[in-house]
Amino acid sequence: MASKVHQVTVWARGVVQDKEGRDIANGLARAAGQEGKFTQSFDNYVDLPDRVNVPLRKYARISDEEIEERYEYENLHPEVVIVADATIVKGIDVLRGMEKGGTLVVATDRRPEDILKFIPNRDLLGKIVCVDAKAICGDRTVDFSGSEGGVDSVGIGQGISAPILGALARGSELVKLDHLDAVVKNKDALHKGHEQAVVKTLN
Amino acid sequence: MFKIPKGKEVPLGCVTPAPVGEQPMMITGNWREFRPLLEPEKCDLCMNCIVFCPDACFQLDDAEEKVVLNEKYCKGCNICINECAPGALTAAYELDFDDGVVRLDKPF
Amino acid sequence: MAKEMMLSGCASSAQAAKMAKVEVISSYPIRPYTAIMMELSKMVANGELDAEFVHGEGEHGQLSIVLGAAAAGARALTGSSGVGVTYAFENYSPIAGGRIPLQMMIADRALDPPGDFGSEHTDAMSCRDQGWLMGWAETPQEAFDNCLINYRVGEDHRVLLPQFVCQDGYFVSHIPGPVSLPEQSQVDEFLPPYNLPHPLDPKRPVSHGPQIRPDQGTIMDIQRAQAMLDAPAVIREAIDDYNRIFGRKYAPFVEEYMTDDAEIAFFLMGAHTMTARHAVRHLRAKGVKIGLVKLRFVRPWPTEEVAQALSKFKAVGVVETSTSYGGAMRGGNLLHEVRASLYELPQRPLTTSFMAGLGGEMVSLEDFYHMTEVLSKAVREGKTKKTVYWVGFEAED
Amino acid sequence: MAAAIKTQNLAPVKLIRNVPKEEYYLPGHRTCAGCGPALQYKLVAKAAGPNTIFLGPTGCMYVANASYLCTPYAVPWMHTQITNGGAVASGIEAAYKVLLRKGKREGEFPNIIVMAGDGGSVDIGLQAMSAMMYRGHDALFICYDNEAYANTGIQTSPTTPYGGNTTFTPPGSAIPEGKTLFPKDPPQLVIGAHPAVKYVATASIAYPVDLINKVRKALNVVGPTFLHIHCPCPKGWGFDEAKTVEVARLAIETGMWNMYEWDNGEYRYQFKPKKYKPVREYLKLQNRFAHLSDAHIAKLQAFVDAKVKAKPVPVEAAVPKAN
Repeated sequence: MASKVHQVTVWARGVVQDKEGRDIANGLARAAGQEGKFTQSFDNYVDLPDRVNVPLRKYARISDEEIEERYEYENLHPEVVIVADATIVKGIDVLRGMEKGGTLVVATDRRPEDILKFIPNRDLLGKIVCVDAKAICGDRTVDFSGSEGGVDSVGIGQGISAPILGALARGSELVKLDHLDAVVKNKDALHKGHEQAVVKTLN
Repeated sequence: MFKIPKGKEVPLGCVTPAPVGEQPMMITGNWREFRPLLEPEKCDLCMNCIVFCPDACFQLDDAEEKVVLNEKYCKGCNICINECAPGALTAAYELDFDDGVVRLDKPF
Repeated sequence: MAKEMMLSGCASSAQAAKMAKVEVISSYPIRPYTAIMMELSKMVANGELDAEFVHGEGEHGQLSIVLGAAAAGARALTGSSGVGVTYAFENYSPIAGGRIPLQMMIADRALDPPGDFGSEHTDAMSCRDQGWLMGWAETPQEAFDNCLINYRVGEDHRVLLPQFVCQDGYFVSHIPGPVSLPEQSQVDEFLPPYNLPHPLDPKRPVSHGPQIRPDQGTIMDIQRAQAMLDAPAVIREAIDDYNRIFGRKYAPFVEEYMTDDAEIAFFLMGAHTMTARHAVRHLRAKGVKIGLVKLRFVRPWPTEEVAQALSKFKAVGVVETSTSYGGAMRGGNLLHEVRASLYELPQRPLTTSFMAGLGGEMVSLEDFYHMTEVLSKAVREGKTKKTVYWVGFEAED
Repeated sequence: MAAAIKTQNLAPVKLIRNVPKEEYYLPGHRTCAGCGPALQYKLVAKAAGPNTIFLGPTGCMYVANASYLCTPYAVPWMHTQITNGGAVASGIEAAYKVLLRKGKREGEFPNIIVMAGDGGSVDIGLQAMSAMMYRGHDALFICYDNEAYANTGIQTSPTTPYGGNTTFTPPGSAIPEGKTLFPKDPPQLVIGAHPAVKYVATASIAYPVDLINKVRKALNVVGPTFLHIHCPCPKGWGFDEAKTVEVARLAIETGMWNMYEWDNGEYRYQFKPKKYKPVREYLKLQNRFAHLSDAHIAKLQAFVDAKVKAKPVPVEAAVPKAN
């Protein structure tokens, strides 16, 4: 039996957050790789080509052993869900497929309670992390070089993905801040996101 | 002979019936970060919002006295706000409203 | 009363299309199929045939035009040869997948390089896996008949598939043979009017061909696969009706000639079957126990009929007029399918492939006698020396 | 032989409040928020009305509209390959001619409209489009121009402006301006060589009443017609999706886009500014031009200056009119 593959799903807005969403998945996978984990990160193929504002999914997977089923379309059972634009929680069941006790990270200026009221299946959550990423570094880098399997020529974590990754490190054991620090470009925003994240434990 | 799993069906030759009024299998209201909000007293029925909406989300009501937004499909591009001649439309953050978006399992 | 005429395959095909009352025709010139369109354009010009004749801007355009026409609800016909067939390739899958049952007549021709206008089956055979019905005619008469039979089968709502109706370029397409032209009333009895279940009509709006998810792709493939599974029964019905109405004696899939007590047999399709028939007859007169099996449909491939027909022989020579460079048999395409058909049999005949008639080279009686020697030797020795013989070009047998 | 079957006379619209209310391009499609091509589709469908068949060569207006078994078309629609919109339209037109003639289909001859992107019209689709026009089929071919292959992730097309940054023409140290070529001119391609074509026009989503009237004029003509419609693309051009119409308007005000009709040999211009704004004002709204130096902008300005000053060729002299 292969060891557990930890699935992380990122929800972001098409085009305006396509690269930032991908940066979150790539940044997480690359940072986890720094501590010797087996990782992969990929775009949801069916969500592409992405259109301005469309909700789209980026995926990361982390495992202690080699990931055997690499060629899949979706993360069916995410244990961490990251929402790069908070309004997505209103229109999508972002926790779909999550087992009880999962973590939700939301980029928002609202409090965890204000977000939870939009999530009918919130009892699945063990933890919610909110971070006002836009206030820390709200830039949304739009660049197509890394899309469709291309090689990103800008670098990871220049904009809003940096504070979101910092918040993730506060709310999850899957990745450590030090390792993110080695990967993310905007280190100041990364650390601010880590510091300013509001973590609320549920259940 | 073959067993087609639910949710994977495709009609013969991939020919589908034309939708009537709207395409309810592709609800796009959840694309919206900011919704256009109308101040009716400022509206002079210039019709720009109706004509310039790429998603045909604005219509006149039956009495043809005011414009009505179809929130189920509005993607929040806000062209309407940019084009509104009397400035009767403003952008309102979607999380400030409890309703107005159809919640979906998947993006489509 | 039926009318007897001497017609080339091109001319007989055009006559069949006229009697099928095709409504939209798209043309583009390439030898040797061109005369089909020359004949049809005359019929349209002089009012014999009420159809729209559209000059395509190339074979890709031709197929696109008839796709639009057939999707709108008109019986449509096009045709081509050689590199024209392959230039249109993009369209074959969308037409079959969209279940638009139009017809394409192919007078086959070798592919380039360089320009060789001789007959070869490779052009159409390269397109055989797209979900089209496909078969070859041996004579101008069979070319005529196959047009009507294929329209009937392809347009049947249990099938709804487009049709490659093929004939050997020059040999069948250009050399006149006797053709019995039936009465229009006979054709009308056999072939009902075109009735697409989902035409483009503003009174009944539909969308043709929206995108699907990758996990729905298999379903589209299954639809085409199912149509091919359902087609044989429809073909049998159509052939029975055809034989009854027109007084012919076609077998639906494989025709046997002098196979009673035969030990060896040729397996082939199209024009060269005729020469092979005469070779078999002469060889029989000399006491050689030889027969012939002719294939009428390459798609759907009649697996059981082929297995049943060939199982009784000790050795079978598959006469190939197509190429499959680097394929499992290093020869043509037919032997792959013949061997696959025989695989489940407890007793399999020896099989070998004769590459013959490529690039349009003629295949003579002598060639068939030579092939017979190879097969007889294989029977004597209990094995074939080679899987593939390039007839006339082997340094030693 | 075939009698003209079309008798329709779609009336022009005077004011924006007379724009027909009925929608035939419905809400519920996966085009970008603020999509220019989607807006023109909506307006064209309104103008054409219910007796219409749309053909959708591959491109955004196929893939984004007809995603995952959902389509927004209330009238018949068919996907065509990116290569062959004009040819499939020709076949449909031929079918309707014969079906109506034989009494197998009843009613008015339908409006047959090909909705092709710039790639599907003047690049890979050029041969089929030109043949449809040459043969004189009664169909309207629309090139909705968003100046790139947008559906595949913004690659250069023949109508991408000089200096455009696309994923196939990225600016770099060796090629600082990105796209080095100047664009094809689709309406002039059509006007210059197709005697059967009687009506060609350019239009823009910035002027919807004008667009609707040009569509109706084109559909009232028996024979092939062509519209070239400017449709800004927020994703491909890199501007705020609320500004789609504003960018379209600015294109006309700077001379980057010219509005005219060619009606049986005669040119008529619309919305021609008395004084053109500098192209820089148009460029600065769009990320695809962010890398351009002053020298590049001057080169583009010179191209635009020459274009807006040029007198149209008296086409009657060059191409004889067909009957």
